[in-house]
Amino acid sequence: MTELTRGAFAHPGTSLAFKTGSWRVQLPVHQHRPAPCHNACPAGEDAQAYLGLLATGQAQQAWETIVSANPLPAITGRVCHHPCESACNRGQYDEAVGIHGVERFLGDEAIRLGWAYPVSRPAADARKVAVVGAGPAGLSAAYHLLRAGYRVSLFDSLPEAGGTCRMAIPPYRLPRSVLDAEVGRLLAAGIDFRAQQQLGRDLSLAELRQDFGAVFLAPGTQKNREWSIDGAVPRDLHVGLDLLKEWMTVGSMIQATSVAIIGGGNTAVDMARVLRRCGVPQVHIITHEALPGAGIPADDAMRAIPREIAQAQEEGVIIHPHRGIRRLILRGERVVGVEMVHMKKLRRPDGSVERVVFEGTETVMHVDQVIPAIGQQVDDTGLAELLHRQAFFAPDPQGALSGHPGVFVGGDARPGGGSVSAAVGDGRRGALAMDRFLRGMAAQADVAVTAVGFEQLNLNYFESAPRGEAPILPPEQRKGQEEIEGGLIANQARQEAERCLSCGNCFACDNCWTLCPDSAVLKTTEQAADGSHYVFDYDYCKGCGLCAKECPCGYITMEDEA
Amino acid sequence: MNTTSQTTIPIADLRRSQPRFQGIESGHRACLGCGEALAARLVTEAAGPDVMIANATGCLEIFTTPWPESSWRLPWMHSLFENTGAIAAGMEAALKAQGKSTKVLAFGGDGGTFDIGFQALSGMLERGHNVLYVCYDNEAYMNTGIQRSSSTPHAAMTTTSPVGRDRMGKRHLKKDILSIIASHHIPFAASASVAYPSDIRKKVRRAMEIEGPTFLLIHSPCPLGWGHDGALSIEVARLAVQSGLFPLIELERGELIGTMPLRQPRPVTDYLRLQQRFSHLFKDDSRAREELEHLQALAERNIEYYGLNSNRDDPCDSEGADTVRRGGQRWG
Amino acid sequence: MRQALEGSQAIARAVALCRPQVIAAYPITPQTHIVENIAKLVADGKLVCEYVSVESEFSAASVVLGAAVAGSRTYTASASQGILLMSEVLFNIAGSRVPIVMTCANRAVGAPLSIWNDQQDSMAVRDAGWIQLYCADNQEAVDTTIQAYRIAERTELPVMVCVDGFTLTHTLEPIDVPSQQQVDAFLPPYHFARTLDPMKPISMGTLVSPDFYPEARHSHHQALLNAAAEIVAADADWCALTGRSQGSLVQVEGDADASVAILTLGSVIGTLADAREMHPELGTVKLIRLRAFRPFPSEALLQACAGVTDLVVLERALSPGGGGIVGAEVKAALFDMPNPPRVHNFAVGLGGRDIPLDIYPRLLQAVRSQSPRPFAVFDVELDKLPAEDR
Amino acid sequence: MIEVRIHGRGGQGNVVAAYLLATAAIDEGHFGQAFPAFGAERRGAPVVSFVRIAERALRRRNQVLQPDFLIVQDRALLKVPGVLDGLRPGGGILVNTSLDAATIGEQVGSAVVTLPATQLAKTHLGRPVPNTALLSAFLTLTQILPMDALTKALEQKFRGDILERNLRLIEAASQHVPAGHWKERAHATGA
Repeated sequence: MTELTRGAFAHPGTSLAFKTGSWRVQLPVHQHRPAPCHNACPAGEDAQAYLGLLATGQAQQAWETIVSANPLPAITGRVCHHPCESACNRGQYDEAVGIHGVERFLGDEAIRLGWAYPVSRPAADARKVAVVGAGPAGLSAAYHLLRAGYRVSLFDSLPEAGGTCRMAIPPYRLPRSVLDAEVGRLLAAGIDFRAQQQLGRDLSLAELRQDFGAVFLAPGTQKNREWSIDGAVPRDLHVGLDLLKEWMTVGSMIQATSVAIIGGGNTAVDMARVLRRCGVPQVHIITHEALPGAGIPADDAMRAIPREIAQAQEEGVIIHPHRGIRRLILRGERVVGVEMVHMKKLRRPDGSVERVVFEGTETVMHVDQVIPAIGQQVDDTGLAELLHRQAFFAPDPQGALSGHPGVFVGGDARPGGGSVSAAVGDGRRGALAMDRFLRGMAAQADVAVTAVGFEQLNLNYFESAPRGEAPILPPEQRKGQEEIEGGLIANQARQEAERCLSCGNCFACDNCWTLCPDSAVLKTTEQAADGSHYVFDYDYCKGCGLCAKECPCGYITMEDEA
Repeated sequence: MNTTSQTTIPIADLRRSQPRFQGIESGHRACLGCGEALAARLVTEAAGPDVMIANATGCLEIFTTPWPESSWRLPWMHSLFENTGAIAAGMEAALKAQGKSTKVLAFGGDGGTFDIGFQALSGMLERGHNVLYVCYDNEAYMNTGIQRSSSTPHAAMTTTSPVGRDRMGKRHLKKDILSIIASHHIPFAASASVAYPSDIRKKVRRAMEIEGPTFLLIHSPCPLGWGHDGALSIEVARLAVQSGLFPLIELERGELIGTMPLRQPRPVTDYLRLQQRFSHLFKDDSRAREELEHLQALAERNIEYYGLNSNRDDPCDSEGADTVRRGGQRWG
Repeated sequence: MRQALEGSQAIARAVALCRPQVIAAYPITPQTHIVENIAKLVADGKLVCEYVSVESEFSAASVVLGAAVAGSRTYTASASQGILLMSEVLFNIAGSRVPIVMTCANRAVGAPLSIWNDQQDSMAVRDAGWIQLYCADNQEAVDTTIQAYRIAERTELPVMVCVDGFTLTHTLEPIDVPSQQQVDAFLPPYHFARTLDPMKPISMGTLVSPDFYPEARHSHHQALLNAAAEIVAADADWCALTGRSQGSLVQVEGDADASVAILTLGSVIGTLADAREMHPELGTVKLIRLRAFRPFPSEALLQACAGVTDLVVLERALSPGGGGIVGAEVKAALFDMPNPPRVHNFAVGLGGRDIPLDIYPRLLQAVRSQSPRPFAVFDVELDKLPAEDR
Repeated sequence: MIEVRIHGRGGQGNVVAAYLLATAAIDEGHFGQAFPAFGAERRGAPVVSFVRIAERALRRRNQVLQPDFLIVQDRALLKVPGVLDGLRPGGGILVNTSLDAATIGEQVGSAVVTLPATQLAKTHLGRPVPNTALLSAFLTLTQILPMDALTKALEQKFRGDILERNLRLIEAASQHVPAGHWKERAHATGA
């Protein structure tokens, strides 16, 4: 029997006997959801995660977090078109977090400080797998297979690994020293690299399938696509990618005074910039697409990286967007000009896109070279049985090639490829699928989880802060192979990391702990098992929802009581 | 997805080892999203354990101490509605007589402060007792079921300032209690808001360091009385500040020495719209429109009078900021 | 040693001897001289304490409540309207079971405005749950004030020491002021078991549901009943120390066998005692004084009334529309007697009306000439009233 | 028991006079009692106070309705209704006036002694406060207490120059009235 106290005084904290949790009709739960940068990354990097680590001074862990998805951050930090930044919620607040700068910083730091890839050498009796093509997709696949414990043999027709990164990306965007260092470190982590082994010449698919448990094919696109205007081609036609490769391997370049490059991708832009570097006075890019910018839908914009386009323009490249070539003006078999016409992609009512040419908009431009840069397709040497005369492979989303168990494909050799980071993602997904295949497990599709939207954040808790910008070489100094974009210094990288809004992830701001009127949020750095730093004490949580509303990161959601 | 929080140690142990002083325990019976419960928790947290509290009659008293339970982990006494200033004065006199340094806090709602307890409060301030008086301002008599007080804002609807054919809610203005308090020439008086916990903490700490009477007015939304979702308590409080209707200011000896600047004041309608007590102002009615304009004018007057609209650091940048930081660094 | 002291001055000295640490008061006639004298003692450094000059009686009571729970011995004093302004706090103090001593310099309650003595004020708060002790003279006021602290602190109940305003407070007479050593020997340092302390925090003044409220009330009632023993013990111990008894719960003087008795509270007893000596021809009369009114000393009253056939109960207050407050309570107590006396209940001396010596023969004449009336204002002059009010 | 009623005006020290007289008696080992007829009067209004002096404890607390002596602090008060009421037969009246007793006696028709107390006070104190001069005269007339008792009572209340002036004042006042003139009357009351 409760005995009345004199004057009805009460003892401290005795209200704990009253469990106000029984009032609750909704309960708060911690729900990790992907940040938009994560969902947007073709390589599958969780930028939010490594930004958080760097912001708390854990640079090496941050790098390890990157390489758990992408083993080539020093490369992708330079050459990726970083869709992560386009998706970044912070872009709607002030400016997107400079994720690529942080990625690059961490990649460079790893090289500078010799951080080891977090893999161990495979056991001598581990199963063997083969990867064909040592471009970003193949390197990524080899690395992830190594992580999974396989003995990996990586074949390439060239003497050095790197693929497109080495062959097609100019050094002013990706210095060879960085490429060599990162690729070298990766191979040294335990990959058996076999150079100058060309499929169909030095080895056959059948042998590979016989000698290895599974094969990952990342041959890239080595064959130029056919190009003509109404069947007409100049006699001295040079294709963009070939010129680029030549320039990068032997340093030679055609001579011209006015060049028209056809295409809107990275090859077109790189080609144009190299031509400028080689002293061509007038370099034009003619493209069906629009210049990227606000309000321009992604499927209408030039596929080249916007900052590269901008830099090209700074360097004097003239871009003619929404233009098509109507006619080549030939004198003899040499080109002396092109007739351009305005054109646009218009959306039909059914959603499909149609190219429309506008009559009466034709103009003529005098050029002495026309260089198509409209893309490549897969060279079917040694692969004919898989390609069936198609330009690209058609694997499933995990890279498995239907009808060919144990054969997986990724990188530029599949449709829709074309970026280094997408290739890295293909390699990772392919490696996972191969692992499951080798274990006799069914393939597992990626589960798409909606990212946290801007409106799910509480922006009242963030300060406006300008984005940290890396130094950039002025156009007049952009000569030769010197890298144009600098990197962030350590402080800048950390500040940039601190700008991350931590979408969908607890960053231990203490808001829920601070603002719960019922003290039903308990803080525990070590004890929370759900990725947060807090636990809800549901004995006392009344379910008011204040914590969810005031969580800056959208990490707390309210659910109906069961 | 986790639907339960897992810990490897018993949650009761975890509760005991929280890295903050817990003046008010869980298990109190405040409404969902109660601004006053939160404000009192923040104040006691910042004030620390060496305090003694005199608490006026009101929600805070009722919901924390239904005998035999108490949520308090501090020496606490409730006496009456209107004598809190005097009870605190007595406590302080006793502690002074005994040579003890324990600080006395007095807690009251706006009814117990602006209205019925004003005389005792004024006496306490005039006599210079070393007491921090905290008024949890929820702008009406909430404990008795939402009757208007002299703190109720103009045009707000309460059960004793209802809306009808001839009335648009409260006819009178909210009493400018802080100016009256400051006129006692006390060392420190300030307004604060639950939407800015660091600012509350800063002001409480400052008051704790002062030997003499200090006063803190904390805007504390009442979901029941204001008619908003409890989840929005902070949002509503924040908008009150950001619209200029509830300026956060600091006064020393009656002189304005600090304000929470507003870089981009929000229209008062952003604040009013969230609350049922102002819903009549959003009807298609010329008087409603006039009252909205009136409230906007009151906010603008505050902004002008206190110089709130400035390009100084915004609240997120300034000292006492409520900017979140990774790892709860704003509390560091 | 006897000293010529004004009542208020004597009470102030008695308070100072008890070493209060916090004093809060608001001036009101006829209490003013008490608090002025205390203020002077503080100003002169003869009493070291926190003297809080509050802005109202309401705050005076509140300050001493706050101070008492914070661990200090306290004192306040008031009268009349001041007591009523305090009344909400008085209930609160008692219900919280906090030991506080206050002096009520009894005064009529307006309207109409009267600054003069009667006991309407303390009677109006008799249900607040305080111990109420009524003093016959200023020596008793001194001794009772000191005893009150011991009673209050032992019982954890507040004590109101009622002293007739002006009649005692403003009268200079010889007073034996006890020594500090005597008081220190009698009254230990203040100790309140439920002192608020950050090291052992408790919550006072909680909300009590219907499940426990009757028990709380019962407990308070029982505490007051139990306090009777402490009142008796305090007076006995004080007498042992100083040689002066102030009458315990009920003071009786005169012939124990007298069949007529007059019952009063407060200072009017002295005038009746002198008058009784002057009128031996009117026969033996017993004078009964209720020193304690709360707790109501039923048992001692019944003993005092043994053999009495006519009991005159004099009131210094009344309950309009009801009658005598003391009379009604006395009658209720006598109900248990096998042969209860006839009770003649009069209000006298309202609003400072002088109570002359000849009231004694007039009262006795009234007792003999008439059967008891329920209640009357004794010295009312009806011809001063319009006809309908007579 | 001797009962004295003192009439004065607010601000003249009427209660002080009563307290001084009773204090002097108590300090001499007698029983004494002094109290005002309490009022809400302000400065200048007629006021009354009472003194009882006895050889045994005084318990009554009623007002003095039938005084043995009246002390009247200014002559104009004699015209105030009730001032002379209840004086016991053979009682004495001490009046502060510069007129002689015979002139006042015509007005009040009784045993009157007069004292120019205000004049004396102005001379010795520099202020027109007649109360201590009247007490001195009263003790000189009745001889119920030695003058020394008043001196001691004054010493409790005053210090320094003001005490010295008062002592000179009571000395001077005592010279103005016939010593022992009311002694018989005073002793007859049993004091």
